[in-house]
Amino acid sequence: MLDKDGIARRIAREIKDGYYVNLGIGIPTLVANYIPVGLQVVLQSENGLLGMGPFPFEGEEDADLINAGKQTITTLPGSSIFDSALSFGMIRSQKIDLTILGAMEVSENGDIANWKIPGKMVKGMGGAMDLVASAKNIIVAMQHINKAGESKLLPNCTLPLTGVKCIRKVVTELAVLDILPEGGFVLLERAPGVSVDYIKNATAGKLTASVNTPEMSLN
Amino acid sequence: MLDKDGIARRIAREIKDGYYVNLGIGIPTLVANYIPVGLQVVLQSENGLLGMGPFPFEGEEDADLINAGKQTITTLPGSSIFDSALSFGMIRSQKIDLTILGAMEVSENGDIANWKIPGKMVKGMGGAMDLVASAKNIIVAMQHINKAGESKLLPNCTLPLTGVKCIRKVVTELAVLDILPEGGFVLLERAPGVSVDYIKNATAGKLTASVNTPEMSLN
Amino acid sequence: MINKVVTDARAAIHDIADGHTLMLGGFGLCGIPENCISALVEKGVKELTCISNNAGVDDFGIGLMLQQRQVKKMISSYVGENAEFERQLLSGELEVELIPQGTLATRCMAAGYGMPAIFTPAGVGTEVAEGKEVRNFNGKDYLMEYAFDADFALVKAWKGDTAGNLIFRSTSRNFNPVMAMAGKVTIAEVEVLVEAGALDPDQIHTPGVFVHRIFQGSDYEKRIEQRTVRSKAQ
Amino acid sequence: MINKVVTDARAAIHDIADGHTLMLGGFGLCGIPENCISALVEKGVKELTCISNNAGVDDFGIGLMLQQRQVKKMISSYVGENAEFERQLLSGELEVELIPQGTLATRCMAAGYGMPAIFTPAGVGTEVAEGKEVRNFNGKDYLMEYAFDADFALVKAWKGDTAGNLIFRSTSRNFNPVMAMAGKVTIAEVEVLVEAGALDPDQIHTPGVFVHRIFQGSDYEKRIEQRTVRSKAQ
Repeated sequence: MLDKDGIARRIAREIKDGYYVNLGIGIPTLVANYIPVGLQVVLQSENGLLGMGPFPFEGEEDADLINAGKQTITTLPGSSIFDSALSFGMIRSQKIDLTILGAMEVSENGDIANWKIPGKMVKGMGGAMDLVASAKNIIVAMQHINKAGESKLLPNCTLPLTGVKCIRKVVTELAVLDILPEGGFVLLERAPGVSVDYIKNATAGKLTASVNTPEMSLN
Repeated sequence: MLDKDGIARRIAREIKDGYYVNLGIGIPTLVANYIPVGLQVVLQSENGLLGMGPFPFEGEEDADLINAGKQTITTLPGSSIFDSALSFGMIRSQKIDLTILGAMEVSENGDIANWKIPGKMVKGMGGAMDLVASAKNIIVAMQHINKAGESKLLPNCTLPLTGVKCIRKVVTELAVLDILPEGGFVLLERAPGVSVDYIKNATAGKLTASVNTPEMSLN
Repeated sequence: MINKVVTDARAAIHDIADGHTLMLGGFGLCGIPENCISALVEKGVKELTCISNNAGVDDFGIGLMLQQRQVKKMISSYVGENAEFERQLLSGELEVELIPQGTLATRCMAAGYGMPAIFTPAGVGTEVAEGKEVRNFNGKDYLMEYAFDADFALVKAWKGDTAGNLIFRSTSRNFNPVMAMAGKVTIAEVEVLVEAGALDPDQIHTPGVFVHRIFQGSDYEKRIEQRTVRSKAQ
Repeated sequence: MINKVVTDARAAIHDIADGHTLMLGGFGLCGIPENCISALVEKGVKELTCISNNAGVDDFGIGLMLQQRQVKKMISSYVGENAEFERQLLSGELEVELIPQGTLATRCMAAGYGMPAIFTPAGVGTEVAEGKEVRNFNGKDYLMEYAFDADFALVKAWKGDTAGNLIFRSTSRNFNPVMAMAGKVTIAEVEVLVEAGALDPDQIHTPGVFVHRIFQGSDYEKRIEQRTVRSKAQ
């Protein structure tokens, strides 16, 4: 079973040379720590920055320089700053090669819910609805099962949707899965030490899983 | 009867303190020479400049700094440069207080034609269609009669239109005229030495003209 | 040039009245018009509709206006990190319209660019789409979203000149330029106000034509929401 | 960062082929991609559709491509000052679509911003409106105009860096930034090419993400169309 860093590490392997990548809040943010050395990759922060660098050194924080998670960050040589309209312009016009974001639920037909729990939590969708509606390549980083042990990979989402039929790949603490265009999860890789049966039990949505599903490599 | 500079001089008197003004090609360009001293006025050039200054001194021309008429110009303290989309954004959102442009024909209901003579001339509309469709305050600078002695202030335009029901004020070599919202020219001022009857004869469109119409002052 | 300078925030907001719709720049607490918000709190105008990506935190930014119950309705994309906000929302004291962040930015842009409506795929098939026109272009569905109609836009820039030209610094730019273009009246507060001519025309982010009033603000706190650092030892 | 540098214009345009749709930046002869145009003339690609505010003059700019009969269709707002153009137009050799300048700019912007269509009042009631959807918002009629779909955008900037970031100089900016955002493949030629990091992130006009190929051009003529001056005696 993977911890959060494990999920981030596995997702980082999906990043290819020359990619512009948008990382959502939470586990996706951790992905930045595992991008393979030597790849030319640019991180976009939808509040208006291309070329997000690491956190600043202590004492060098700049209140004017934050990422979409409101964290103090830095720029890199070649960074550019722009306004929010242009930022979502480049998202809508699909200039971002890969979008990685978290989810509370994903359905077998690629729907995603991650912005609202009626009566309980309404933080808002932020940029997530724009991202899932526009991105050509989205990976969801999420927990396979919730604290009550219930699956979050469902036949249909129960929470208000963020986007419909937009998710094609999910990485959880248990597995890497594709979602077929015609619907249905497909098990691609098992987390180290996790059995196919365990993943089947943890997946409420329709799942195709070969008994020979390989264990993932994280290197 | 006014010459081109006279028309420009009369139009300049319509410019108020604090105005952003767009000047079209031809007579309107001359208006810049007659803006009363002491007024805070900013000229917009739709190719992407606010704060158009005078022509450069000989030898100081900059190929990168031109106006919408492709003339070399200068900037002024407080000028700003922007792209063509933003330029027409500010035009559409009515940030320009006054637009002055030329016309080949104007009709009694405020239609204007100034971009095409079928079979003869097709230079294109440039920014004129955007300007007349969006501007809240347009003054047309034009000749009242053509070289053949025919009126260019018509019941209906005969040439392809640039905009419909958008012109409210016309200044010609003979007169200053309003166009009523319900249609019809109204004579406001006569050019020096021009009689009301002469203007009536030169105006093919419906014209309301008082025998007491004052002669214009150009100071 | 046309001089847009007013003395201070109080003078700049003098005609903002109960019931007005305001746009407020900023992302989180980054690039918010601190001086204008203070002046609005002092003035005590009420029943405001605020268009702003976020709603501040409990004791800073728009949170200060929420404390005073000055806000009738918030139009935002993300409103976490604000307990008083959550209380007013759950109790029904505060009306909230949550919309996608890109839709928020683009509806501002539409107003500034004189476009009555825009099309975006964000929110198709979700509750955001309820009651909205859906239109298919090239096989993809889009929502038609209307340009905002705001009485005032309050923005914060780094530098500005007397002609109203603005330059923003780093990611404090965010929503400020698009809102600056979108207000019926736009008020800009800047950290540094200079004479017209001191800024390079090529580097202006917001041309002065969009700015109706400008003043040099004071006592900027520029509070950091999430101070994340690495140690030099690393 | 991602390195976007190619050696020269010839390498940059290597895959532009007969029948492609190109956007070309510039207003008149100001800010046109001189090197790319020369390379296109040398390559001799034909049947091109060119989206450009103007069509150059007889012996410079897009006029050079017209001389070689490389252009099937021009989409422009103003095409005066070009005798060869007029000849091809009147003889029917050249197809021309004249559209309002703001519509041209905004259809580029729409493509860059991922908006399939926009609304503009320009051309309502004129022959430009023929066959187009008219829609009324708040009592005013607007035309719905579609985003452009261009295979390549060829733009000219003053400075650029290896990551594709662009800075334009003075009014040579014009259509270049909006076209840079709108091409499926965007090629930028610059007068000065610098290393990533040499440009201030706050002063970038076109972020590198929009630029696929960049090179430092050579032998810029920057011809002036209307040399207007005043004498120092004045």
